[in-house]
Amino acid sequence: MASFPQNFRFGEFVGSLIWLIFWILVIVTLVALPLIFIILFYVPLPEIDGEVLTPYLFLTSILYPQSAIPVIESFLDTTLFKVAVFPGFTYGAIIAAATIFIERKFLAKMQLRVGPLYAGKIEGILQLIADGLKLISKEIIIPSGADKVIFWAAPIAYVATAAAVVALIPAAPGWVVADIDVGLVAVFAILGFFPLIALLFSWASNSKYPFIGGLRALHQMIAFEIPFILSALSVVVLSGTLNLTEVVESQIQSYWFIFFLPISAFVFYISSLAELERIPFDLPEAEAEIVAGWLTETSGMIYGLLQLGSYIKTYALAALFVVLFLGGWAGPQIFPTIESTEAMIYDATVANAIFWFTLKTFGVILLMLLPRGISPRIRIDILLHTGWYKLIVLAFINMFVALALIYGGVLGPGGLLVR
Amino acid sequence: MTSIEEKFEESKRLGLQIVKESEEDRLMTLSVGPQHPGSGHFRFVIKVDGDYIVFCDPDPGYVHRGEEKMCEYRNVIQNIPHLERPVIHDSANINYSYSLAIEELVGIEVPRRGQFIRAIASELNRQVYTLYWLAIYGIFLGHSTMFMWPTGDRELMIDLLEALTGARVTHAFNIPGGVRNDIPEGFKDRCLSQIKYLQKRFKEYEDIFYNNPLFRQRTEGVAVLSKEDAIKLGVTGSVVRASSVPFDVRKAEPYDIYNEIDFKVQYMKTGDCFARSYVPLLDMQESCYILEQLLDKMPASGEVRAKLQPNPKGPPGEAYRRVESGRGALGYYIVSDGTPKPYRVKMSVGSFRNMLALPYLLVGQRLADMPAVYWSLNYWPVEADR
Amino acid sequence: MTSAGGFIKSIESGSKHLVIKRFTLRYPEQKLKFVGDGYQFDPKRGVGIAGYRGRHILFHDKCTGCQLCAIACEGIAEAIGMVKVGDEQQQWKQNKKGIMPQIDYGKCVFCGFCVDACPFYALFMTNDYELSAFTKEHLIYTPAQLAVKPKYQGDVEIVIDERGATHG
Amino acid sequence: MSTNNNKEELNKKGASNQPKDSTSNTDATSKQQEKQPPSQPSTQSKQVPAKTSPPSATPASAAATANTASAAKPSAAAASTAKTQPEPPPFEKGLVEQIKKEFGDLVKVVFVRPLRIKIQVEPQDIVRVANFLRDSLGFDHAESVAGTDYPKDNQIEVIYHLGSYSRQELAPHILWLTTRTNRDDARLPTLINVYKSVEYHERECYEMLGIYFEGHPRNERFLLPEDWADIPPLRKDFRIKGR
Repeated sequence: MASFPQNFRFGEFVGSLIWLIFWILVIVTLVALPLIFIILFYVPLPEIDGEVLTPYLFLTSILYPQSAIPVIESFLDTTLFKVAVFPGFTYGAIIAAATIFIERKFLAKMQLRVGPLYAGKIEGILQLIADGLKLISKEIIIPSGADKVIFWAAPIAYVATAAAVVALIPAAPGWVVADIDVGLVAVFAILGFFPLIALLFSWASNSKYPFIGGLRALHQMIAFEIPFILSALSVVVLSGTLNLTEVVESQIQSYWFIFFLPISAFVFYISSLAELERIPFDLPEAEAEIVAGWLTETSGMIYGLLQLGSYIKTYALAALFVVLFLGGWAGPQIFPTIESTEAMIYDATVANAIFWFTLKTFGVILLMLLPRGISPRIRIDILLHTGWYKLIVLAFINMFVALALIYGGVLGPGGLLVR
Repeated sequence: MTSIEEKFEESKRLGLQIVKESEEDRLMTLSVGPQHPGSGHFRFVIKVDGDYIVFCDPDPGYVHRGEEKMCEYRNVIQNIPHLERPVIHDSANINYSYSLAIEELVGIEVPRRGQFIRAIASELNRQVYTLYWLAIYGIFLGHSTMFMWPTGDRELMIDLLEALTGARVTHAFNIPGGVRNDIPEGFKDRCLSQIKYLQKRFKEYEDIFYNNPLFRQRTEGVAVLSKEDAIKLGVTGSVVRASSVPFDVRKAEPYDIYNEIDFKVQYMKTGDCFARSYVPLLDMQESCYILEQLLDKMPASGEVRAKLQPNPKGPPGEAYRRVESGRGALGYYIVSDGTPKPYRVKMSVGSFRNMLALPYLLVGQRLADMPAVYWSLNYWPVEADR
Repeated sequence: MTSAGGFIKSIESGSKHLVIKRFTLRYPEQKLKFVGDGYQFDPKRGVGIAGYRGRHILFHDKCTGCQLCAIACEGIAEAIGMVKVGDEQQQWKQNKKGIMPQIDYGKCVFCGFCVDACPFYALFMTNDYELSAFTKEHLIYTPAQLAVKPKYQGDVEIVIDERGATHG
Repeated sequence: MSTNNNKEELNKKGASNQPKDSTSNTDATSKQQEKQPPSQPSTQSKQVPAKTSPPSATPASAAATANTASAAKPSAAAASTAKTQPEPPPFEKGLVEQIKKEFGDLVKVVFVRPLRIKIQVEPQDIVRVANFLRDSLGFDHAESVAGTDYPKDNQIEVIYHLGSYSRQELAPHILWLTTRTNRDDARLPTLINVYKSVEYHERECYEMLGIYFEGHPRNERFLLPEDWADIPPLRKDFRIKGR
């Protein structure tokens, strides 16, 4: 409502502002500051370069920025940073947001229209923020008879699961949240949760269309999980490891696996489209038949969270494609190394790795966006037929190629093409 | 508590009511419309057994506005603006047969140039309607590009009609006695260049939509309407032409100028969803040739509108005239009792006739085929309700 | 193989459009040009003159207050009502009663039959279509408002060239 | 009707969607006239047979007919038209003679115009006549079913506009099969067993004019709201409010 209330008075408005400031000051001085000091008293302060990081030292870095570098470096090493910022959630969310914007502009260009235009001066670049604000401010409607706990929990679980996949993706040498030896298996294990969440949510909505959508999601997942895993298995055969970082390193030692396993890459690409429920495989959300599928009863930020989750998932699967087939962060060195005696955050190798990784990921994401512009939705029987008959056979063909490469001595330890 | 009988005994003892599971309980009833994204102003109740539709009951009438009753209260000219409301995309055609019937009753003849302009407006409107229909067929199958392209190209035709008639959709242009106004300057060249562009675009549509293997998979062999069934159900327009009945009112009963125009009736043999969706495109291509001929053969000057009283009235009588609209034969049955107001007006519209085929085609199909089958019937809910 | 060919063709067709100029008319910044000044009618010849059917324009010096436009509108939209115009001093010699049409654009369907009905060249239509108002009362145009010639300037038209159609 | 049929079929043979009639489909004419269509997508230029009247002349001549056939009221127009008619085209005359030969005086030919024939029968004969029209003459579908209320005669006229897809030379023709019923107790036998295509038209006619079609499986609401409690709206004594 843009209009002022009838009895609006400027004096009261200023008075309420002053009242607000007063309460903030009271709370800060009486509650927040004592709490901080209590925490500082008990918690041991981090020790950086032989110096204890006291609040005094921390504040001096405002005057002497040079002294802040070790602090930042030590922060970059923490797991918290990895989880929350760089290879973790924030990085994924930013790429997801960029994906949404790129998708809208890309599709608009293909369809001879303009796309978002007015939010933000330049070509509607702030449209996403506007959409987010709109979704946050909307009322969340829960259907009567819905299972409230699951209905609230499912969107959060969806985002969390999507972020958990991101945690396993190495974005640069050493830059991975969880560098575990069974990384690939863990990825597929986590991906297996998504249809379950969809099914739970659709059941909890207590409505017919979501129910059909949830069941379709389950069908789709079962039909495509097997070719998905099989196509990744041939990568494991070539690299000899399940650790994603080592998969990338083995590609750096020889060549990108997409040259040896093009069919597997194709199967992986198709299966990940199905996993992401993108057109032409968006049967669980087919709006012409089952309104919006399992998203029918969502409203407000519940819908926003589910969308955010699905776009983070898009990033995760695109990044997985890059790691498995496109050599991860490998690429020619374009960032100059700066020789300096002083402490520096900038590391040319890492910057290069991040650059190439992001570039390749965006390339794959664009490839995943392309089918939305050119194909209609396919039917569920064709989908199941594709998954069970065609893709599994294709995946097996390329696995035999991979085995032949290993036993023929072309790849693998001491192979012909291993540098 | 092993057998079902024991369970019944137990429940009787406890006073519970137990209902045996019947075949009906396996079915899930879905109400498609009127607030469903895939229905329009229309509702049909379907029951699904697993993924298969086993029951379909159309329930139109959500946009019924009693056009036929309204006609009895207004005189001949005043009926025109409200009669074109059912299909605002095809308003030239829906007024065309009305004008023909009134002309037959009143006994006037349209000047030759007027007949040409009337046919031009009608053909342009057919393009507008069919492009819109095609756009919605695209989005029903999840093809958003196919929604945007025809919608954009439809704008070209709408601009032409705007220059010709003065309104974007509800033209009120084809009236008894001819047309409202002559064509504006430079219309012919503009029309020819835009038709040429549109013909180029049809190839793009075929590339991205009709020849797309996914679209073919979804529509080929789906919901086949055999020739015998099509005749028996009395469907019309592109639906009956897709079932190898080459019936087109423009050819069968040429009205106005159409017997001087050389064109072919486009039809297909298969009768499946693909044929029903492809015949309108063929029709549009044919319509482009018709437009070129019309523009070519049109006399350079002359009257466009027969002199007509403001309240035209003829002797008592009855007339039934039909034209080929975007959705098939569109007929008006008008009874006149000698007063300026018609005694009875009955519209026989293609959508209403094609709706009869919906239950026959939908039963036995998969749920995912529902939008493909439904919209392939060239059904416009507002027109069917009238 | 045919299906693969179909895919390749559709991808080619889709990606070809990434470099074609957009078709969208950016409405508030761009406006379409129209043919002529709007729909007019020549009662002598009994035929209209092509033009856009937008807001009406009323020529006070020609209107005789004959009510034919209101009668024509009666069964269509009932948007035209005849109202008294001006005070006692202001007399038109052709319009003794001093009544002229007042049009309610909340009801008007822009069919233009009132223009066809006017035998005195007094009521025409113009290119103005931007008639939105905040209240229903503002949609009722008095004869004085109808006499104002609207300012409408279209600046773009559809351009068709080798690479497609666009508004420019 | 549709629903019942469909379910039965489904039980019988699964996912088939062939509508079935008890009294279906043996028209010899359709087989003679049926051309083998070329492969799809294909085109065919269809010629209107020369023996029908040139259609370009239709509006003028029809209008002339209407002029000469002027009578006081439409109900009476019927009787006088047939007499004052100019010579009808031979093809239509042939059709009419075939009907006359079969039924004699049971069928009253109201008028014969180029491309339009109107015949009137009594309600009890309509199914027989319709069967003959379908099987022997080749009028294989109904384009519309219109009802007109004549309060002066206390009658309602129902008109079946019959057309043909299967006979090429019949394509431009519309045969108006009419019958009249009493206005107070409007009952007519349904033609649904002869023409499948009248199903929804008759339903509409039932609710708009209040004619009960005996034998029609669903004489129910169709277009009007479910809570419609007034008289059928297309009867002349139903007035729109304020007019």
